[in-house]
Amino acid sequence: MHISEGVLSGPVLACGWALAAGGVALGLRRVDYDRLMTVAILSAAFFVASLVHVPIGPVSVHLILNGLLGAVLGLAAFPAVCIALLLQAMLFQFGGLVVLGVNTVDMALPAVVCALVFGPLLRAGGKARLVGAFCCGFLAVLGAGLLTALALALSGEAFLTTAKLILLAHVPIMCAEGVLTAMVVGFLAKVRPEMLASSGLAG
Amino acid sequence: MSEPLLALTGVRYLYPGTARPVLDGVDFAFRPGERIGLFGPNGSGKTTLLHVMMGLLRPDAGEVRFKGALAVTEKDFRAVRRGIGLLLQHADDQIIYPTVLDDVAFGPLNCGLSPHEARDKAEATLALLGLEGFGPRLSHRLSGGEKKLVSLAGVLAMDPEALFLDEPTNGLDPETRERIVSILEHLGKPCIVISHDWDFLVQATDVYYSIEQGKLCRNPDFVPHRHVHVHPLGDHAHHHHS
Amino acid sequence: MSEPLLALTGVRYLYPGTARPVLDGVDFAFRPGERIGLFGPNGSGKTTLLHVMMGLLRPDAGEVRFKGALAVTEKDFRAVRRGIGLLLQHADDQIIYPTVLDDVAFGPLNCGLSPHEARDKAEATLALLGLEGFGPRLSHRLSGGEKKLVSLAGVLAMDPEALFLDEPTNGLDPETRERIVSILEHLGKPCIVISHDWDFLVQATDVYYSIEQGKLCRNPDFVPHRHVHVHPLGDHAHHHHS
Amino acid sequence: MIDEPLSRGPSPVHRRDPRFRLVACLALSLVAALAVNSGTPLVILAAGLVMTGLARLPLGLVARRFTAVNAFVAFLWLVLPFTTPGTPVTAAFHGIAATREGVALATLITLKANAVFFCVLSLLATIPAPALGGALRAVGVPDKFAFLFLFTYRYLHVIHEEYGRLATAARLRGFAPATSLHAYRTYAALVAMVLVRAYDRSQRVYQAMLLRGFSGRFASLDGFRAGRGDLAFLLAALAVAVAGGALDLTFWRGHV
Ligand SMILES: Nc1ncnc2c1ncn2[C@@H]1O[C@H](COP(=O)(O)OP(=O)(O)OP(=O)(O)O)[C@@H](O)[C@H]1O
Ligand SMILES: Nc1ncnc2c1ncn2[C@@H]1O[C@H](COP(=O)(O)OP(=O)(O)OP(=O)(O)O)[C@@H](O)[C@H]1O
Ligand SMILES: [Mg+2]
Ligand SMILES: [Mg+2]
Repeated sequence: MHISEGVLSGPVLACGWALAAGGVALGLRRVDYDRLMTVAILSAAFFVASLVHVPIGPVSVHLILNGLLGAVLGLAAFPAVCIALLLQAMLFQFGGLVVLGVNTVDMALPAVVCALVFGPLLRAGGKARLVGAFCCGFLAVLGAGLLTALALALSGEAFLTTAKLILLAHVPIMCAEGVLTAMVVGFLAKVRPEMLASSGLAG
Repeated sequence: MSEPLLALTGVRYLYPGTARPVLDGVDFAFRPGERIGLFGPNGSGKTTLLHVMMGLLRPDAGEVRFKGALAVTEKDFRAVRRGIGLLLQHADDQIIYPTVLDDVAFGPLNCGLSPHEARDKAEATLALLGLEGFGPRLSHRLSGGEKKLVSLAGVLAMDPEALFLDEPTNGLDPETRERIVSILEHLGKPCIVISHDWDFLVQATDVYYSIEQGKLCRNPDFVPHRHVHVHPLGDHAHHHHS
Repeated sequence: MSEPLLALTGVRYLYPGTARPVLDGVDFAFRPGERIGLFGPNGSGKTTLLHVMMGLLRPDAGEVRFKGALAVTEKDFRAVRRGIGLLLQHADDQIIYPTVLDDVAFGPLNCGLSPHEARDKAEATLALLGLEGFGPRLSHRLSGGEKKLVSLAGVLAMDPEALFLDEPTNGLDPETRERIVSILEHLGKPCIVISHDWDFLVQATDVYYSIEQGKLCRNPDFVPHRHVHVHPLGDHAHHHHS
Repeated sequence: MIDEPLSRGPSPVHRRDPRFRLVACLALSLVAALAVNSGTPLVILAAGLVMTGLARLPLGLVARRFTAVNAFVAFLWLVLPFTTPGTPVTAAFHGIAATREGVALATLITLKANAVFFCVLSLLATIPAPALGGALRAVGVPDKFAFLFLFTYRYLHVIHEEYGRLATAARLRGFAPATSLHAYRTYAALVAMVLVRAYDRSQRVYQAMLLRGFSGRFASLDGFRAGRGDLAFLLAALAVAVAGGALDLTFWRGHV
């Protein structure tokens, strides 16, 4: 879910940068140099996981997984997302440096908020964890869609329809992400529960 | 002579972005009953050859035929992959599910078995390899040797007619190696085995090939050859064969 | 007898959450000049032993001494890690920077060398291993054998007095293996080498140990022993040693 | 494998100091992105095209990336001309008509998006990632962020290959993509496995760092040395940016 360069207005871009800088700074403060490698390698893993294409009916979409990212990395999701987007700009020229701020906030902010709200559920186990994880996956994508739409709408009335269409297109993705996030969290809880509970990383 | 299970004619393969083809005009027929050993230096193209045969890489020229039928599309190769099981070099790459039972049942489920049948199949296969009771264990807590056996179980659960094994004994101790040799012997399936480990190759296979300058060569100098080693005599450290 | 570089007394180690200790009363002294081969089945605790010696795992009971001084805290073990270089099993885990030069310079920089000195040191070490000109290359574009050599360069750049090598030849072809043997011979440093590869172990080490039921045993049956193999005679497939 | 064919090459653009390329890219894209008239992005687009030409990038690849970026732009063309209020330029169809303002807005966005695209392509994508890490620090990005970037890039390849092997293993065992519970469970298992292995790897890598004397700080080799050519390049790029900005300002004044 990217907004490409050239669409957003100056104030929206500036706002995005300010929020992103704040989030990244906060996230970095949570990561000391001893944990840096863990965050780096997990960021790389999320980057790779987001390249996975999953069929939804007749179309195939790539995953976003920002809800899961928040659940595992907590506040460190901010720098992780920012770096992933920078790498995408560099490797594939998706988006550029100017919209980096807005795009970072769009993806990372809902992830972090979901992690804060549903974190306790994720660590609870059983049905609660399943529900919490589904909500993380579903709502983080919904949040990202809403923020994207908001950024567009604030940039000009003309984008209102575009914003609505983008949001609509993401509804099936939200469901798929919710289901997948619930399943992945289930696996992680079985295999490496410390990844969900690592309070040093989580928000 | 029996019809080849898998045959290559004039196969050429070049990794995108590289200059020299790794395989360049490979002709080869793999017949039921054959046990083939494939050796040669790192990077000579052994793994590439197996991957082309399984349709994981598509040749730039030449044909792959499975039981006489041309294999071109992903769908054609799905049939190949049901007929032939490929064991990858690293067991870690082959174990997808967090528990052993789920993992071994994965192939049967893909073949269309019901969950119940798939579970039975998985349990039977584990028992065949002497891994009774491994079902509920977490796959990442297994030792290297156990992982290898579990990944082999995953392959065998699909009842392949033949096996391709890519360095199956790498990093394994002699005991697990012996176990794999005896499992292969017991199964008696035709196979192609890549290995740098001569002791193993001699036990598990009868015919030897290597890849030289992109061509597959039936080892021209093949002469059983006596070779004197000096080694320390350890408790587990070596085994004798004739 | 010279003072041991590293000594263990009564070391016991149990992975948290498991029932049986992997090491249980290990006594061991590693003296300058020794070249030790460590072998034994998968999961017998070889890697664990090296990790305890380097302070990556802390023993539940017993002592580790480096040059006679007790090593307990992280700070004590920093000295151990400067004195002894451990080459891990997987080169990818050991090469942390995206370019070779940065990676090899990482150790020297941590030892307090200036950026300029560290660069010189890294370049000299690469040259020593025959890797001139590798500095600017991207780590992820190296072949398996090159990765192994680069990770060895990273260890050697810290000028360790001794080397611990965990399965250094795993998956390497005989040529790269020979190269590692000759590098080790040229360096002439005391070492402990874990390997399942007897040919390599015999070339690189003189004394053999294995771990049995949590105890380290000097291999009692150590007798150089003639052993007749039959193998096919390949072009690359084997090498002779006496 | 994630390849970066754009980052290699002997061209004059590739030879420029990465720090200067980064700054030039930032300045040019910023001016283009903030422009309110279409002259400014046109100037930057021209500059971007010139640099793309100088960088001698593989044409097929440039075309593919160009198409990808313009897919979103094309989507905007389907919507914007009809949703922007203003003077209709086409006959109304079911009460919907394209407006002149809408077409102008879509044109402006097209120019801006492509101007930034060619700047990123020629100036940012031509920097090898390891050098970009250094360049980021040089322009004042916190060290921690730069190292995080470097290590993410380093392990991106390792993990991507690891994922590739897992996906291959799934295919070998007869897996076919589908919208089914079994398929989703498999995708989830693949993703979970990639994450678990990444986490385990990070523990091993951290041990490897300790073994090499790491004590909580990264130092690094000093890297860049700028020459006269680099300086000239930076000045030229900044001049274009300033010219573009000035053009935009005059336009703005004219309208206020
Ligand atoms: N994905 C790839 N992209 C480019 N080149 C590759 C790729 N994979 C392998 N190669 C190259 O192709 C050649 C053959 O590789 P292959 O893995 O088939 O060798 P191998 O005989 O199996 O070696 P090993 O004994 O090390 O397993 C090597 O030179 C290798 O560097
Ligand atoms: N992190 C861990 N947690 C729990 N158990 C572990 C862990 N790491 C290793 N073990 C167990 O400890 C035992 C010894 O492992 P170790 O890796 O030292 O064996 P090894 O002799 O090096 O084997 P290999 O030849 O396969 O490398 C094994 O049974 C292994 O399953
Ligand atoms: Mg291979
Ligand atoms: Mg080991």
